[in-house]
Amino acid sequence: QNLTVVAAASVRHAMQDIVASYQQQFPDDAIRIIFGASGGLTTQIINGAPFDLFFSADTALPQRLYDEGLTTGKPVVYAEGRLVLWSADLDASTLTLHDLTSPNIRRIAMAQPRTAPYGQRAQEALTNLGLWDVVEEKIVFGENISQAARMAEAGAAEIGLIALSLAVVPPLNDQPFQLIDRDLHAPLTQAFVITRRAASNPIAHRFADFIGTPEVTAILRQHGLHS
Amino acid sequence: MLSLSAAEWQAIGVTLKLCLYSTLILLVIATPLAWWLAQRRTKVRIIVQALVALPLVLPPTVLGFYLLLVLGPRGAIGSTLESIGLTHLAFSFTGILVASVIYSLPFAVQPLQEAFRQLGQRPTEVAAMLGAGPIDRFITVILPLTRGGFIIAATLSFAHTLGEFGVILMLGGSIPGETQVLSVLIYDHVESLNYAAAHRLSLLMLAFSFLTLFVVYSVNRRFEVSKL
Amino acid sequence: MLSLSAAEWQAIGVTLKLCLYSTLILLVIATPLAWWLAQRRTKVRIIVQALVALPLVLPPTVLGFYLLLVLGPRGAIGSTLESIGLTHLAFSFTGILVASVIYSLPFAVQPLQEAFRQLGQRPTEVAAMLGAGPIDRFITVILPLTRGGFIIAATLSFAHTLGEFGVILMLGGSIPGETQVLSVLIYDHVESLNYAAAHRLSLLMLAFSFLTLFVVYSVNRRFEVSKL
Amino acid sequence: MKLHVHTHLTRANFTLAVDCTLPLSGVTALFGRSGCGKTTLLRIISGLDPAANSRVAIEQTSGDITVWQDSRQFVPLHRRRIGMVFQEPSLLPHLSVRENLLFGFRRTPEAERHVTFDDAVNLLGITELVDRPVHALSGGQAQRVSLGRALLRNPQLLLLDEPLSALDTQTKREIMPFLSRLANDVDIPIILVTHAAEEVEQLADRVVFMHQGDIERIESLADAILRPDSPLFIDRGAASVLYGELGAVNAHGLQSFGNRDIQLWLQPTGVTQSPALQKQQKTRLRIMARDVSLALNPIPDVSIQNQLPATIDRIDSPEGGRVVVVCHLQDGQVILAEISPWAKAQLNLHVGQSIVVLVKAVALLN
Amino acid sequence: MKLHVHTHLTRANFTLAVDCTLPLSGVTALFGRSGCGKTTLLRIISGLDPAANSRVAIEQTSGDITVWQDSRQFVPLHRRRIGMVFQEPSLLPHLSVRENLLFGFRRTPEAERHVTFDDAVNLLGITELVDRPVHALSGGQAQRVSLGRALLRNPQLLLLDEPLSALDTQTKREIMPFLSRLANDVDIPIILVTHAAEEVEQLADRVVFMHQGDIERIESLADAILRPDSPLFIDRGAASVLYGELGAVNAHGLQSFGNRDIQLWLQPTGVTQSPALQKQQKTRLRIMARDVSLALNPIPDVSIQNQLPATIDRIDSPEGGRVVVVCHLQDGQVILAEISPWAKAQLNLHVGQSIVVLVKAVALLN
Ligand SMILES: Nc1ncnc2c1ncn2[C@@H]1O[C@H](COP(=O)(O)OP(=O)(O)OP(=O)(O)O)[C@@H](O)[C@H]1O
Ligand SMILES: Nc1ncnc2c1ncn2[C@@H]1O[C@H](COP(=O)(O)OP(=O)(O)OP(=O)(O)O)[C@@H](O)[C@H]1O
Ligand code: MOO
Ligand SMILES: [Mg+2]
Ligand SMILES: [Mg+2]
Repeated sequence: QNLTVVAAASVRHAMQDIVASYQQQFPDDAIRIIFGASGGLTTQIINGAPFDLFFSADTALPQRLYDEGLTTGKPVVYAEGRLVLWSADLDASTLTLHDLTSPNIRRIAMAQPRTAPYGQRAQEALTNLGLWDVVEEKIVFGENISQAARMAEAGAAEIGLIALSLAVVPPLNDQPFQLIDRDLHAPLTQAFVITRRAASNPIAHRFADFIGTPEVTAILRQHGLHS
Repeated sequence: MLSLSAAEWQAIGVTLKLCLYSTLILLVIATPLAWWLAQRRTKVRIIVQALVALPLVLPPTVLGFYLLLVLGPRGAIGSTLESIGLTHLAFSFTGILVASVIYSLPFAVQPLQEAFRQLGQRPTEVAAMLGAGPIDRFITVILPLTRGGFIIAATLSFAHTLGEFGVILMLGGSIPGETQVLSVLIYDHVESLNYAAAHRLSLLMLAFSFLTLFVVYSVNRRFEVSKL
Repeated sequence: MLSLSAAEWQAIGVTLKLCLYSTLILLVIATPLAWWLAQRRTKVRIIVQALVALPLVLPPTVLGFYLLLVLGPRGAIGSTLESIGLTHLAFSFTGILVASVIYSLPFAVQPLQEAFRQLGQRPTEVAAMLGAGPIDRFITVILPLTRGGFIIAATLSFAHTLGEFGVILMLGGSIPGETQVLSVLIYDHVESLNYAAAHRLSLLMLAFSFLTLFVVYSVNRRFEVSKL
Repeated sequence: MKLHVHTHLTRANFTLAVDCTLPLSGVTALFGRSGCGKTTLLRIISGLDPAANSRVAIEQTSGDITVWQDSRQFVPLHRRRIGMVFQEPSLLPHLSVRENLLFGFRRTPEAERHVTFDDAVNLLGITELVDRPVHALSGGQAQRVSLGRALLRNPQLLLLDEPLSALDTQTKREIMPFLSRLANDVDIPIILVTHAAEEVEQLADRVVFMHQGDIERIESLADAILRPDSPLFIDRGAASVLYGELGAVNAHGLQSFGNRDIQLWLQPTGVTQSPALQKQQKTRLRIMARDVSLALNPIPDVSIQNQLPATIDRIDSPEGGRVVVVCHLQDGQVILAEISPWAKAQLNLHVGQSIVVLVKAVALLN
Repeated sequence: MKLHVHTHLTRANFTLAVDCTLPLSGVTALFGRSGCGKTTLLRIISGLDPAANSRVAIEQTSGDITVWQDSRQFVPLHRRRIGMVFQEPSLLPHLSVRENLLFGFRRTPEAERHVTFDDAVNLLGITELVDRPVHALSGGQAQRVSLGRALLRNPQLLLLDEPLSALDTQTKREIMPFLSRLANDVDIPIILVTHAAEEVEQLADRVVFMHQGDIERIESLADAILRPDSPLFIDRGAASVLYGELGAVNAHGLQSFGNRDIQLWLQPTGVTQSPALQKQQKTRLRIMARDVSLALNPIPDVSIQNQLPATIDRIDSPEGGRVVVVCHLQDGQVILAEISPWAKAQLNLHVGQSIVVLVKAVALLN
């Protein structure tokens, strides 16, 4: 028997390290990881996808699966993301959200609020600062947070409002970033669920248990996913 | 049921503009290219023909990414544009238009090329002997006789641009009123599990497309040339 | 540079299989369909022709979504399959094959339809008078004379299946060795900002496609029929 | 063998209404003005235009009837063993000349392959063309290949739509005897559409005259040639027809023709010697007015042996400077002579005058 | 007007080597066997096949030369004002008959529109076809529309590649005089490819004989007709040619021909009355052997006015039962007569014998 873990693209690097670490402890457990957009993965699970564990980029989607009775239990929060300002050309660490109004900044990349939690939170932060209406027309949207990161990385957008988890790994980690105050938006909590089909899969439960260990917490923190 | 939000109306506008423009541009570009390719095959022509089909081979998002690299401010084309005082093409309507054109080029070129090849020399010869110059010939003889090819090229290009969102998403940044097209909106609805909205927009798009295609094909039938 | 990972080799295998199968299936399905559509146009034919083009109009992911709804365990087709003891088609190779076929159908049908229409009656009449039955005629006369259309249909279908990932991603779930194709891998590499890997795979795919197309077009040239 | 065709086909400005039985032996010429429906009729016979309400059936000599088409059945074209040459060049463009020629041959049962590849190629003078692609042929070459292809199908019925129209006289002369042999010796009936009177004269056993979608009449070649108003000879001026019986061939190789009152000698030809004609009591000759001269008295010592006393009934002077003199022979039959106005003046010809008509033997039956 | 053509074109099995100057007035017939290069030559003249190393130029009567093609220039086809009828039916399939007809007309300067739509349509008998789509035409109808389209272009040069091949005799007879008028009265030179000797006789002012890619000779129609071995008349049996001078037309409408020793009377035709021939000292007549009879003595009171004393040189008996008698006239010229073997026996003909040859006037120059 083996385990199929699906995870939001935004936790890709952390999840790869977590699985590697898990396999050191349980080398006989065959695990494969598939990454995708949280929404898409949710749709797939609803429609019978053979996935055992789902690590979402938010809590709403796992909650929805739970509500539909497709999970073995309630969603479990495993991480909290943070937003950062990141730029390929500017020193983002010296900038604040208010600087986004500067005419030097022609384009701001962020995730699409309609689909991505990071996009929603970024919009909340900007709205709370009263900046949303001012900068809205400069904003370009990525379908997900990694696309937004790519836009910034390519220099096409002068600055990006992206996930901390992306700013700390290559190729973005050679540029400084500015953390966004977590009080400016609702928390970016991320939860996972065990799907119903994995109810009797011992590996699924073993892996779920492993998520709570300090090792994993360390890995997550390393990747900017403070929990 | 079809009460649409402002964003959706805006997206419809952008989408139609994008599809029309790119179809037109494609026909303008593809016609001479296909004509040239339809001549006696040489190695150069075969290479170009193979190159034309390549945009198809890359996943659209990836193609969009590469286009972003090239058309963005740091890319070869984008930086050249900037240096002559223009703006680069990322996140602009022009940018996604360029992208759509590149992406749909094979659908326009190949049917036209085959139509021209099938046409043969005789009608052109006849028209020339009857006093028609090159442009005259093209309009009065070649165009009507290869209309089937043009219809296919146009409908495939149009439909494909309508449905494409990967390239546009990456390069366009989904800016409402500028680069946010209907397909992106539908995609968003699906991603955010807002299925009702997705169904509504999909249905709208399918109905519109079906009607358009139905009208185009019906009109085309009326002008169809009987073959021996 | 081209040392590939096991996952990549696996994806190459799945991709080639998918492209070959879907191209073959497309040609088999599209040929009679296009033949039927190429006959004297009636309202029914125009409707079918417009329907054939519709898969293009939806964004691939959205199309994949609807296919998932239909082919998955809860869908009309999927549940029927399950009820007769088979497995539903979502997240299986068969599923993405079905999806690719549907998605690329217009690229196969339309060029063939035009090729058949351009062919006219005479060659078939001649062959029949010379004693060739329907299948014989198809193989010895229609096929060679519409080869251009077949080549276009096949190359567009192949290339399009090669590049498509939206439908496959949604319906297939990117399961290694089963539904994870190269385009999904490249997309994945780009998503994880692993550009080096993305570039490498993209280049590989482009080179392979270019070579394939070059060979196909070169061979096609040799058999090309001169038109008057 | 006989061919029954019944059809009623209506087009915007054209109606083809045919209900006839054609004897299918030798060559049947289909003759008629452009647009009268010849090609359409061939297409119905062949099954290419399976017009509704049509019946096409072949009656074998044994009396067996093979129905090709009626309201209940339709034999597919490829089962009919028909060879067809289309009016437009219709070679298969993706095949070489050789492959075109062999296309039907290969699909013919071996036992039926009477005409071989070499036969056809030699006959049609296309030996050097066999390895060419068909687009590298001239118009006449393409037509010959088309014909060869139809012949090599070794069909049970050959439908030829103006197969010789693009050929030069010499090539035609080489091909025509072969077609004739094919029809008469190999027994492949031929229906031939042509506008050329010479082709009809040299090939046909009977002629079907079509006019605006109708079959006006079906006649044996002899009858067709002999009718004074035959559309076949519309460009050859006036003609007259004499009735008589064919006699034996004399020591000098000439055959007698006539009755109690008149006698002519003519060069025997295939037609005059055909068993059918021999048996007939009465037969007819066609004499072009321009091959007839007039004399006041019989002329001795001249190579024109056919000299018949006659009486002038009328003298016409159509335009063009020629005079047509209408006379009757001793048995009352009418003969026309075309002479110059000067001759008329010199001989002082007038109605009621007794004269002698001189007919060059060579003009008879041709 | 003259046409200079120089070309050397090589294909796998065919070489066209032409270097000639064609007088461009009236009708020039291009005559030659299938595959000899007629179509190819027309295509080079028209510019459709812009073969390398070719030179095509028009020399106006004024001496001005318009170069259509040489190593340095190439006048595009649509600027040449050439009317062309292709050998294959080549109507534009997306246009109606009317639109096909008017395609070139509309592109012709108004001042040049000598042939009008109604002219062409009436002449060609296609009034009822003008509103049809072209696929609803029969073969001959399509050919007529093609011809009409070329005429309506009102070109400076008409190139016709077998334009009448699919037409019935009557239609041909209606069209030919028009072409003749076009060439001679409206002054549109015509180059006409044809395999039909009658078309050449009735239309052509000169004949270009081609053979395997070469121009063998360019002759006036008179010369072409008169050559005993002319390829034009390969199917009409032996013939002889007489030299002489054309005289005046007498009161009876006949024209004299001959010299001191011999005199014949013939029906005047366009050819005999052409100013060119009138000026010529010597001209020639062609006489088919089968139009010549023999008599032992001059015959009075006969409508055959041309009676010339002659002496038998030779008596040939070719196959087919006919006898050809070779005689010489008083001035030494040779004339052939075709008679029956019986006549030969009856007249007891032998070499050296003095006889009289009878020539029906109608046989002359036709
Ligand atoms: N594309 C080609 N390639 C090679 N040879 C060719 C090509 N077209 C024609 N030929 C050859 O060139 C020669 C001349 O052809 P052309 O068409 O000029 O003949 P033509 O005199 O018009 O004959 P026809 O009376 O049969 O139409 C022929 O022997 C023909 O086979
Ligand atoms: N598809 C069509 N639709 C309408 N009328 C047609 C069609 N095809 C032919 N006709 C008409 O039918 C008549 C008969 O045509 P057909 O081709 O049988 O003539 P044909 O006797 O072969 O003449 P030709 O000697 O010119 O080839 C013509 O008047 C023609 O105009
Ligand atoms: O699951 Mo996402 O791609 O981080 O929205
Ligand atoms: Mg016809
Ligand atoms: Mg020719």
